[in-house]
Order: sequence, then structure tokens, then C-alpha cells
Amino acid sequence: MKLVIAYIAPFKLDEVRDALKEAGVTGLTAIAAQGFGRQSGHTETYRGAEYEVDMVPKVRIEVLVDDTLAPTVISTIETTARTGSIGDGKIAVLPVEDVIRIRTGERGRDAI
Amino acid sequence: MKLVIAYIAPFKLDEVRDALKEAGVTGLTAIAAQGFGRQSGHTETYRGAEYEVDMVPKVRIEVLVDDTLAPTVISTIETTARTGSIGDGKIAVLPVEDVIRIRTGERGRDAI
Amino acid sequence: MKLVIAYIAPFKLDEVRDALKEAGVTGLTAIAAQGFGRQSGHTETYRGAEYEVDMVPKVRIEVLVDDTLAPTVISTIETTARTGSIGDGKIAVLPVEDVIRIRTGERGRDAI
Amino acid sequence: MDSGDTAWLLTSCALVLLMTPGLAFFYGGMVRSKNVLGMLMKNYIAMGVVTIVWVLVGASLAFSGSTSIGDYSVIGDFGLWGLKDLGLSNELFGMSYPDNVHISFQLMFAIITPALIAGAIAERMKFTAWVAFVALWSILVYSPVAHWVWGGGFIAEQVGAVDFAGGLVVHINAGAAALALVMVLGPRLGFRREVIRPHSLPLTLLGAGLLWFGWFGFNGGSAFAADEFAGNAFLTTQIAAAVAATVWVLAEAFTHGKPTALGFASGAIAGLVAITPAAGFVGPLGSLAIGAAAGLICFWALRLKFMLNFDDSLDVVAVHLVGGIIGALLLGLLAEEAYGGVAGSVEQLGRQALSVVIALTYSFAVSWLLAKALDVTMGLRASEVDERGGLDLALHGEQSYALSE
Amino acid sequence: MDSGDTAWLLTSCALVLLMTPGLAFFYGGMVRSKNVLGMLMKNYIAMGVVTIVWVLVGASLAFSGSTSIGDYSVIGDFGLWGLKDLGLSNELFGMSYPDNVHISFQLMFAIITPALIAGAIAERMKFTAWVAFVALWSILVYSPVAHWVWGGGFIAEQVGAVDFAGGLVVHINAGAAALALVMVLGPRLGFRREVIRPHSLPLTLLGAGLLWFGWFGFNGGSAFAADEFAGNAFLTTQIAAAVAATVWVLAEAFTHGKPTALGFASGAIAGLVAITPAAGFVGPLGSLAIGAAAGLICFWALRLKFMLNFDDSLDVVAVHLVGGIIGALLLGLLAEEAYGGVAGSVEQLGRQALSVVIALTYSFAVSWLLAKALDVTMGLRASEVDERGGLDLALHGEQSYALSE
Amino acid sequence: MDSGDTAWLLTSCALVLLMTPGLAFFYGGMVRSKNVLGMLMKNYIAMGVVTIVWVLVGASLAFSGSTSIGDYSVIGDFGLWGLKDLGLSNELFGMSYPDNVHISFQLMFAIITPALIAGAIAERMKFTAWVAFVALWSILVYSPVAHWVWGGGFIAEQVGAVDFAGGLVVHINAGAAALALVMVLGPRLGFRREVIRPHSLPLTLLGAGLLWFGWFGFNGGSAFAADEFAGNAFLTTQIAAAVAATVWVLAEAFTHGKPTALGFASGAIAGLVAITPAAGFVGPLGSLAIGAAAGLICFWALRLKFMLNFDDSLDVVAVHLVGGIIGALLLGLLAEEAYGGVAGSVEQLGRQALSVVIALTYSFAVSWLLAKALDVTMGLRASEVDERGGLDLALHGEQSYALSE
Ligand SMILES: Nc1ncnc2c1ncn2[C@@H]1O[C@H](COP(=O)(O)OP(=O)(O)O)[C@@H](O)[C@H]1O
Ligand SMILES: Nc1ncnc2c1ncn2[C@@H]1O[C@H](COP(=O)(O)OP(=O)(O)O)[C@@H](O)[C@H]1O
Ligand SMILES: Nc1ncnc2c1ncn2[C@@H]1O[C@H](COP(=O)(O)OP(=O)(O)O)[C@@H](O)[C@H]1O
Repeated sequence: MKLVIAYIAPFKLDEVRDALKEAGVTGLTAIAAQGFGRQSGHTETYRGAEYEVDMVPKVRIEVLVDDTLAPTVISTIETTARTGSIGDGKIAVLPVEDVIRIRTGERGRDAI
Repeated sequence: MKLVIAYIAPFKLDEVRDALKEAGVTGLTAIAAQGFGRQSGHTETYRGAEYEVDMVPKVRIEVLVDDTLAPTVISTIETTARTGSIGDGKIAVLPVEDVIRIRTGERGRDAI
Repeated sequence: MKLVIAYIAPFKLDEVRDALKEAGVTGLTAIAAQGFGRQSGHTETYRGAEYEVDMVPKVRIEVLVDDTLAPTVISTIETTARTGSIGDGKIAVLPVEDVIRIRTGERGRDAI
Repeated sequence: MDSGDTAWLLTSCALVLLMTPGLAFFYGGMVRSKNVLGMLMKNYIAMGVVTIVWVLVGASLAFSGSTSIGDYSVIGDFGLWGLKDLGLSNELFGMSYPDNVHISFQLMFAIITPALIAGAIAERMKFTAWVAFVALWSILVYSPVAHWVWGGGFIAEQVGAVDFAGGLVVHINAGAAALALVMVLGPRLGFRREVIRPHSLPLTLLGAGLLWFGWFGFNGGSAFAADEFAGNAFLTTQIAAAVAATVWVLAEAFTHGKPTALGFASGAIAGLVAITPAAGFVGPLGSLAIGAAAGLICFWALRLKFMLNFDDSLDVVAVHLVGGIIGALLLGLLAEEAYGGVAGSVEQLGRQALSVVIALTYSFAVSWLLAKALDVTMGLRASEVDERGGLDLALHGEQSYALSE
Repeated sequence: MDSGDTAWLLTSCALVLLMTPGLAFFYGGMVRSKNVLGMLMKNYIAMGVVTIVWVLVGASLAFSGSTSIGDYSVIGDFGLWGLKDLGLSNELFGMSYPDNVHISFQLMFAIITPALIAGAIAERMKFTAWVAFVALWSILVYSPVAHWVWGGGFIAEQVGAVDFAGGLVVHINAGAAALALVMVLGPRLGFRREVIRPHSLPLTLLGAGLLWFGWFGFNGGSAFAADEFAGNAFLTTQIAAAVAATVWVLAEAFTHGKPTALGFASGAIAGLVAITPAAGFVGPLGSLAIGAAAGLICFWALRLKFMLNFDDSLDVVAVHLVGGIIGALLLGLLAEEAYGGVAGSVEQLGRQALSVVIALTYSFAVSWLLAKALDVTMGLRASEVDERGGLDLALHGEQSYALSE
Repeated sequence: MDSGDTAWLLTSCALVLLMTPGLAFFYGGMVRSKNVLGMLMKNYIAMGVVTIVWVLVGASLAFSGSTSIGDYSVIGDFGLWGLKDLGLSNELFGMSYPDNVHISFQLMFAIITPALIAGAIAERMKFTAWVAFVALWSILVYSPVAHWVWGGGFIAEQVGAVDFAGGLVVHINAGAAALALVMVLGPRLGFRREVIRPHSLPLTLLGAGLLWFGWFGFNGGSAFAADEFAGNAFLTTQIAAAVAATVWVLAEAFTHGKPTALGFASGAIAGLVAITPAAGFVGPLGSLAIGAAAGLICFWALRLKFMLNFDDSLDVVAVHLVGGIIGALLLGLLAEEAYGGVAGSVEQLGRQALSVVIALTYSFAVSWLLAKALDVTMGLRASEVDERGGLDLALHGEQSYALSE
């Protein structure tokens, strides 16, 4: 099993979630995050004091998937989150040793 | 070492933390999250416009543990976070290569 | 490739980010978190009702890095986030199987 | 009619109306974020429902004519229903300002009184049941008690108790009802077990600020003129609020080691409550004493709910019932004839005590019966799932905050 | 001059000024968190820009002298420019309070009217274009229409329509301009496709509370005295707001199953809008009818924007244009001579209808031309990137919330 | 006594009281979320502590009798301590409204003045030390300066300077004290190194809206009657605020490219500060000039703290000290005799300048000594750990927000 993590632009969340649903994903978890990367930050000014702020708001989603579904999940996120401009974000794939569904105690693939 | 991630209902956080403490866990980190899963979402209505919202508030906790303690951590979360209704959440176990305590520079098991 | 996760004190975020930038890191993601650990919590009182609150505000950062850069990242975080008092936080290193840059579709090291 | 008095009463009407939103935020800041809108709505809806009830029958039952049992006038009549015959003169009430202003002023009091109760039943009561409760309570409890005290009823006439701006009619009345309602409703899930923290104390402090501001209309307007008596009530109001707030945070500092912002706000409201029945009857030093008593005793009274184990969630009993009693009794001793024509004495204290017992008992009993009746017929309480998930989504289909985009 | 009338009008001026911050929060709570400051600024800036325009020429064009086409006075003159000759007397306007108070009172109306429009163009209009629009609109639309209705112009004199506190001048005027501006500006990115949720309904309810409070100055002050007519306008204002809010949440409960807090707030504003032109002409029962009509019809009118597909983001048309029309027309039928000297009749209804058509058409047409002109010259709309990222950072270089440390 | 004047002054009292919560939110929005309650409390506590001090001795020292050095009256006496002999008449102050209203009105000024100082010491000063500072400062600085200017003291009598509503007594006084306190206290950890962002600008804008609203009572009430002079002060207040806010955002647009919401709010306050001493002495065009000067100069003065390296955290010096000086001086030139009996002249400018120097020097010197004394005895500053973790938890044991459940 894999944990697919993606950092995406906040306004893409709905679209990505709907596409993943379509692709057969039955669950995901999203978290509000601040990202720093190639995308240039911005300047904020408060009473004349200028601050360079490199962090931009991102959403971090993570999806637990079965190995076989992982490529689909990755390509779905890629396609829907892409706008072509810097800051579209990244996807990372991590190995998962076990998954447990709290409600039933199911383990592994069945628990996803 | 393992990283145990769990998505649970927000009102279970205190209980789970206390149980983990009891079970010998010395630290954890919790983050506010939005989850989508089997648990049906809800409808929100703003000035007559109805929105289907699939995401429900969850808390995501993560615990770094020594391999030997991992099963205890998992079963403790399972028992305390379970209500038996859909939406209780999931647990995932990820391999960890190294842990460092920033204050002391300790590494590995000692750092947990 | 690795995913380096660190839980640090919120007021250290700017310093750590600047140091990582200096060290050649091109991106990271930060999330507001609540941590429980050795650092003692505090008491909150609302209309005479006292609550023991163990959770303290932390920032959780995560950095995707190439294997060769990982040690630098770890030591940079260690040095800049350290104050020497309890609660400085922890670093964890997880294996990453793949990274994809959404904008370009690049994979692996190039995508970081 | 006097344009200056009219100007001040119009202003006071507006100030008292603002107190209900103020109260909504005072309470709304103290609940968890999943219940904020539910809390705000339980206050705001009073501005809707009570206004309608008041226009239709409430004003009439409280202030038009009198229906007596023996010598005791216990309720008004229906002579003013729909406010059809209100007109533009000042003949009905014989004030130096128009009758329609007097009806508006009294309406604002009728609105905030049930709204006060909402703090006790926070985070678990059904909205529909609350609406029914407010409408019926306004007719069955508020209008009668207002009549007894201010509408020529027996508390003023036979008992001889006085109530400057609503110690009995507003605060004791609401506080007793809160207690009754909580007893029928039961505690929140997790009461005494879980950490239930205020989700936004800045909102609570904002509410306290608006309440303090509006209270000048509440007490100052209750002099029914822009004169030296209004000026005195204004000043005593300020003093009592200030002293009670300060004493409360001092008490906290001694008890828990730390003065809190919530404590300051709570103390201020306690002081404002306690001075309400007394504002026009005592002078600056009297208000200082009342404020100090309110700060200390209401702070202490917070523990009642833990001792007696009822989940009066936002402390309506400790602040409004206890605070109202403090003011109603102390004025019996501290009133100086020069200010409002009532002299403090043991007899006056007795009259005040009797009036407190009557208002408290009546409000508690009728509120309890009403709560029971509603519980049996429509159900008072949200389902467990709805309570867990929060009333905002379950009952109103809305979220209070969506801060992420 | 009468000190009581002066006191009430001074108070009313302050109350109406507060409505613009109130409106800012009413609107500000409804946008996404990336656009909050942009929204607040579009309201607050009206307090700056319109004041300057008003002092320089606006007040003069609306209320000084008259420039006629035939018998029809269509605009004032420049006699009062810079308020140089305002002086300290009450000779210009012949009120029982000083002319400078009258100019301040009218100024507050001139400020909030363009601020109302801001709700329609939320989350996408450039700040610079908005400032230009407000300044020019104030001169080209607000001052003329105010003159026609209140400054001795032809709507009052020849058409014979009445407008107590701004159904035509404020609400229909702003609502028609909102529609025009939206048609030129186009919808937000994601309109009808994405979930665009209010970021903080507590702020919206706070705004609604402040608006309700301030409206007592708006309508009550429009009696231009502290007397029984002010008292009546005050009471009808309260009733209409309460009834409309209650009817709105009832309509929601029947349609969607759940009464919402946003619905209560929206209904209250709809009721306040609808009673505005009528407040001093009808009595309590008339205001009840107007409130009920506003609650129902404005609730229904929300769907217009989806039917006709224009992104009137915060429903300025449904609430202010529709609400204003309801009040302006219904007063033609429900006015009772005893209250404000106008008797309801089919003729009066006709006059009111004609005045509505004139104000609506004029405001729509000039606003559309103005929007087009600004679009061509300076561009109305923020860039797509700025809209995606939010106007706060892009246009103002600020973030609304930084809650993490 | 005149009921209209009484009505307006009662209203003004309430409006000025509301300014302190308004200020609390204006400041509270600008600090980091770990210090919000600490900031709010430093303002709210002034409503408690200063009221008590005022009742006990403050009012008496400022406004009862006079203690002279030679011909110069430098302080009142203890004749009015406890307000025991305040009574219900208007004999003490000879106003057209009761003495108790005058005492309340002056009290509200005494409250907000030390509250203004709190902006300078944000995010690091101990609460206990702040309480001591406020209580002592109120006696040692506020009451004397109020006496000199408004209580028959030597600035009014011998120096011949005028101060309509508190340029000297409130703003210069508070601004000089802020500077002194900051110099003793030192900068926040991370000043000039870390990004210290406002945690909630909507709260700041709310505060600014409430301040603007309340200021009408501050300046309008300072005419001590509901008449044409009050009307003029009201109008000049509105104009100065509007112009200064607009000029400030223009200056931002030219300097940094973007007009900010915080800038608008700051400019408005700067304009309100600057017009305060002048509101009743100048006309609309004079207020336009004062507003423009305040907007430009205070905006420029923001950089002083970086140039001179003192952490006046929320810019009390740039806004209140500089703004107050602008108004106090410009009125010396722009006053027109018709408005308030003072004619602008080089002599008057000289008198004004002398009064500024006196108030500034006295306040700075005594505040500095007081700060030093408190620093030595009880310590002014929170510990480093408490400052890092935030004053809310460390000093008050509360969290401002718990938004997650
Ligand atoms: N090495 C990294 N580790 C963790 N997160 C990263 C890393 N690089 C980028 N990110 C996340 O991805 C987001 C987009 O990255 P950025 O470099 O701006 O654009 P792009 O991926 O299009 O080149 C960042 O805001 C950050 O949240
Ligand atoms: N595949 C997944 N990947 C990541 N998070 C998931 C996944 N499935 C579920 N979750 C998380 O677990 C929560 C509960 O899942 P849900 O399917 O609703 O209930 P249950 O686990 O009881 O079947 C979700 O809200 C989400 O936060
Ligand atoms: N086992 C753990 N799993 C996950 N997070 C942890 C763990 N232990 C500590 N943390 C995180 O690290 C933070 C600091 O840990 P703490 O024990 O207080 O101090 P220190 O690391 O200096 O000994 C905690 O607040 C928590 O966020």
C-alpha cells in the first residue's frame, strides 16, 4: 500500500477530490498548509513596514491506496491539479506497512 | 521505528491522547484536517444555494514509535477512537528511517 | 529520496526556512499543529473551571529531499531550531518512493 | 411632549436593541466553533419572534388595563392588541414622550429577557423547541411579571417593591427560567468530562463591550426622561460595572493566580445586572457597594453548577439570577430617598425579598412546566449525533467559519 | 432651534455613519477569506471618498438651489460648494436644528448608498476602478436622484411620489446600479461551478446587528425631529425587520428544511430596506404587512440571479432593488394619512410606480455607461491571477488573518 | 437644565465609553494571536480601574476647586472625593445639564486616555505592572493636565491655549507617555528581525469603525450642548477623518504601490486625533486642511520608530502624539472666531505651541519616572519565555481562539 501526498493550490481541491472519487478512490484527508517553493512569494506591507513573505497557501492532501490504484491516483492528481504555472505543486509516494479501519478492525487492503 | 498516522473524530482527541499516554507514548502531534470517506457529507445552504459538502472535520494525529510499541499504539487508538459508526477513521503505519531530538541531537529510539 | 518531517516551535519557522533555503533546499511545506510531549502543558481557566491542556502549538514542516541532501537538511534544522529547552521538537526521516512535479510531470530527483 | 426626553428615549430604545446582538456575541464566543451560529440564532431569533408576539398581544397583556384577582392586578387585557390603537399621542402612558416610543422601549426589554436564557441551554437545545419556548414564555411569563412590576400590577401596588430597570422583570425572571430549562434539558454530552473551551474570547469581549454600551440605554432610559435622574442612573451603572469587573479579576488573581479576560467581561455583566434594579435609587457610593458585592458573590456562584450538578452552560444562573437578587435586595438597604424617592430600610428590604421570591418562583414553575410540555410534544433536545457534530450544520445547514480559502 | 430635535438628529447622524462599517462586516463575512479586506475596503473607502465629494460639490448639487428643465427641477447648483457658506444657522433648510447637522445627516446617506453596491461586485473588481466609480457615481447619480426626491426636484413636486428615508434614493438607486455594474463586470471565476462559501458568518451577523441598530437613525432620523412621527418610524422599522427576518427563516425551513443564520440576517435587512420608504407613512400593522412581503418576495428573488445568470455576488438586487420596490409600492397602498400625511390609494400607487421606474432606469443607465467608460479606460476587473490568489494580497498587500502565532 | 442638551450629553457619554472597546479591537487585531487577550485586557481594564480612581479622587483633582502656585492653578482639591457631594443639580459646573452627566462624560475621557498608551507596549508588558501604571498615571498625569486645560488651570487661564476635545489632555498626553514607557520597557523580542504581522485586520477595522462612531460623542459632546456648535464639531470630525484616511491610502499607493485597509483605518484615526483639539474652532474647510495634514504627516511619522529605534508597537507616537500636535498647532492658525470664539493668529499659534511643550514635557517626564519606579519595584516586563509563548496563556491563562471543534 502507498500513501500519496500532494501539495496543490487551494482552489483545485474540489476538482481533484471529484476526479479522485471518479477514479475509484474512497477516501482522502486534506489539510491547510503553507508552501514555499519556486513560486515567488509576495510582499505584505503593514503601516509602511514591508515584509517579504515566501509562503503561499496550499492544500496538502493525502490518500492511502492499494498499490494497484496508486498510478491512477497519481495521474489523476497530475491532470486535474495542473494549470501549467509555477506553484502547481508536487506529489510524493510513500510506502505504507499497514492500514487499519478503526470501526471494524479490518487490516491492509480491506481497510482502505 | 514507525510513524503511526490516525484520522479520528475531533471529539475523540482528548480520550485518545490520554489513553496513549497511559500506554507509554511520550509524544504525539495533532493537526486539524478535513476528511472525505464513506461517511456521507452534508448539505450546506447559503441564501438558497445548496452545496454538497463531502468533507467532514477530522483530527489527524501522528505518533513516532519504536517498533515494539507500535502494536500497542495501534490497538490503543483502535479501542478508544472506535464508536462503531461510519467515520471512525483509519490508522496507517509508515516506516521511519531515523528520528532526531532537536534539543539534544539524540538519534533513533532514544530520540522518541 | 526522503521526506524529512520536523516539529518545531512556531517562532522558529522563519529562521529554519531561511537556513534551509541557504542550504540549497528549494521547497518545503509547513502546517500548524498541536504537540504533546515532554514539554509540560499549561493550565487554562475559564470562569473558574480549570483545564489542564497538554497540547502546545507547534509547526510541522516537511521537506522532500534527495538522499544526498538529507543530512544537510537534518543538521540545518537541528542547528537553527535548537534553543536547548524542552519542546524544541523532533525530526523524522521517511523513505519516499517517488516524487512528481505536477506542473511538468517530471519524476524523481528532478521533481524536487 | 418634550423633544429632549423623546430624543433620549429613542436613543435608549436603539441602545437596548443593540444589546441582543451584543449578548449573542458575548455568548457566541464562549461556545465551541461547531455551535456558534446555533448560539447566535437563539439570540437573534428573539428579535424576530418576540417583536411579533409583542405587537400582537404581549404589549397589551403587560401594559394595557388590568385584570385583577381581588385587589391584585395580575395581568393586563387585550385592549392594545396589534397596537392598532396606539396612535401618536402620549395619553396612554402619560409620559413626556410619545406612547409609541414607550412601547418600543418596553419591547426591547421583552426581547432581551428570553435571549438571556439562551446561555443556559447552549450547544444542545433544538432550534424549533427554542422558538416555541421563547414565544410562549414571552406571553406566559414575561408579560405577567412585567405587568406586576411596571404595568400597575400587585408587586408594585401591594407588595411595594421597586425595580428600576429590570432586576425582577429581566434578570431574576430569565435566571429562574434558565435553571428550570436546564433541569429539564440535562447537561451537554461531555459536561465535566471533556474540555469545553470558548472558541473565540475576542467575540465574547466584543459582546461585553456592546452590552456595557447598550446598558446605558437600559438603565439610563429607565428614568423615562433626559434629566438628573437619568444622569445618576447612568453614572451608577458605569460605577457598578467597573467595580464588579475589577473585583472579579482580583478574585481570580487570588484564587487561580491569573486575572482573565473572560473574568473581566463576566464581572462587568454581573455588575450591570446587579445595578439594574437599583440604578436610579442609589448614588455613586451605593453603586460602588453593589458592584463590589456582585463581583464577589457572582464569582463565587459559578461553582454552584458544579456543586449541584446542572449544566448551566454559560452561567445564566450565577450571573443573572444571583446578580439580579443581589441588586434587588441591596437596593432595599442602600436606596437613598433623594435619588429615586425610595429610602433603604429593613421594611423595604423585606418587600424586595418578597418580590424576589414571587418572581423567582413564578418564573421557575411556569418555565419548568413549559419545558416539560415542549419536551413531551416536540422534544427539547437535539439528537446525540447532531450534538456531537455541532448544531450549526445539523440544525442550520451552515458552517460558522471557512477560513481556508 | 430645538435642542431635543438637534440631539436626536446628531445621534441619528452617528447611527447612520455606523451603518457603513456594519455593512462592511455584513458583506465581509460572506466572502472568502482571501477577499475580506478587499470587501471591507470597498465599503470603508466610501466614508472617505464620498465625504470629500459631498463637501466639494455633492451636497450643493443635491440640496442647494435648483436647475430646471421647464418646470422640472433636475439638479441643484454650486451655491454651497465647499460648504463655505454653510454657517451656523438653520436658515438654509429651515429645520428645527442647524443646517450643518442636516448636511451631515444627508452625507451619511450619500456614503452608504454606493457602499451598498459593493456587495454585487465582490471578489473581483479592481480597487482603483471602484474608487473612481464611487466618486463619479456619487456626483452623476446620487446627487441628482437625491435632488429629485428630497431636494425640491421633480419627483417630489411633479410626480408626487414620496420616499420617507430612501427607498428610491438609496435602495432602488443602489440596486439598479449594482445590476448594471455586474452586467459589465461579469461573473466571478467559478461562479455556479465552485463552492463559494461565506468565510465567517459571525462577522455577517455582527454586521446585520450593527445595521439594524443604525437603521433606527436612518429611519427614525428621517422624521427630522424627536417627536411622535420619529417614534412611529422607529417602531415600524423594528416591526418590519423582525417580521421579514422571521418570515425568511420560515420560508427557508419550508423550502430547504433548515432555517439559517444567514437567512435571518438577510431577511432582517430585506425588511429594513422595504420599510425605509414607508416608515413614517404607515403604522404598526402596515409595517407588519410590508415586512412579511419583503421576507417572502426577497427570499424568492434570490433565484433571479441564477435564472438570469448574473453574478450579483451578495444579492444586492434581490435585497435592495427588490426590497426597495416592495416598500415604495406598498406604501402607495398602505399609507395612512394620520401618520405622515399621505393616504394610500391607487393614484398614489401609480405615482410611486412611476417614481420607481424613473429612479431605476436613470440609475441603471448612467451606472452602465459609467461602468463601460471605466472598463475601457482603466479596466474594471482584477487579473485572473489576482482573483485566484485573492484581492487582499493582490490589491492591498495584506492578509486578513494570520492566526497561527 | 435643558433636556435636549442632557439627551445629547448622555448619548455622548455612551459613545465615548464605547471607544475603549473600539480601541481594544483596533489594537487587538494588530497583535499576534498569542497576545490578543492580553491586548484587549490592557484596554478593558482601564474601564474598571480608572472608573474607581475617578470616583475616589480623580474627578476631584481635575475638576473640583483649585490649588495654585502663585497665580497658576496646578491641580484641583479633594472636595469631591467619592463623588459624595455630587448631588443631582447642575450647580457645580453650571452646564445646562446635570453635574452627574458632566462627571460621567469626563470620566469616559479619563478612561480612554491611558488605554491609548497600551498600543505602544503591546505584546510584552506585564499585566500587573500595567494596572499599577494606569492607576497612578491617571492620578499623577491625567488629572493634573485635565485640570490645567479644562478645570480652570493655568494652561487655559495664563497660557491662553485652547483644546476643544482633548488634543493636549488626551492625545499628546497619551502619546508622550507612550514614548516614555517604551523607552523604559525596550523593544519586543524579534523587533525589526521577525515578521510580526497583525493577526486579524478585520478586528482592527471593526475597532476603527467603532472609534469613528464613538468620536462623534467625543468631539460633538465637547460642545456641551445640542446646538449648532455641536453640529459643526460633528461635521468637522467627519471631514477630517475622511480626508486623512483618503490621503493616507493615497500616500501608500504612491510609496508602496498599494493602498491598505490598515492604512485607511490608521489614517482615519490620525484625522480624528488631529481634529480633536480643533473640532469646534474651525469650519469645514479648516477641517479638510487639518485632515490632509494629519494623513500625510502621521503616515510619514511611522518611520520615526525605525529611525530612532524604539518599538512603539502600534504607533501611538506617530498617530496620537504627532496627530495631536498637528491639530493643536494648526488650530492656532485655522481657527475662525465665528465657530468657537478663537481667531487663528501667530499669537494663538504661539500659545498653542507653548501648551504642547508643557503637556508633552510633563507627561513624558512623569511617565518616565513612573515607569522606572515600577520597573525597579515590581518589574515592567513579562519574562522571555512568557513573551515567546504569548501573554494570553502566560498572564491570563486563556487562549484567544480554539477554532478546531
Ligand atoms: N522539497 C519540497 N518539500 C516539500 N514541499 C515542497 C517541496 N517543494 C515544493 N513543495 C510544495 O509544493 C508547492 C509548489 O512548489 P513550487 O516549487 O512553488 O512549484 P512547482 O512545483 O510548480 O515547481 C510549494 O508551495 C510547497 O508546498
Ligand atoms: N483512503 C484514504 N486516504 C486517506 N484518508 C482516508 C482514506 N479513507 C478514509 N480516510 C480518512 O478517514 C476518515 C474516515 O473514513 P470513512 O470512510 O468516512 O469511515 P470509516 O473509516 O469508518 O469507514 C475520512 O474522513 C478521512 O479523513
Ligand atoms: N513520539 C512522538 N510522535 C510525534 N510527535 C512527537 C513525538 N514526541 C514529540 N513529538 C512532537 O515534538 C514536540 C516536542 O516534543 P517534547 O517531548 O515536548 O520536547 P523535546 O523533543 O525537546 O524532548 C511535541 O510537542 C510534539 O509535537
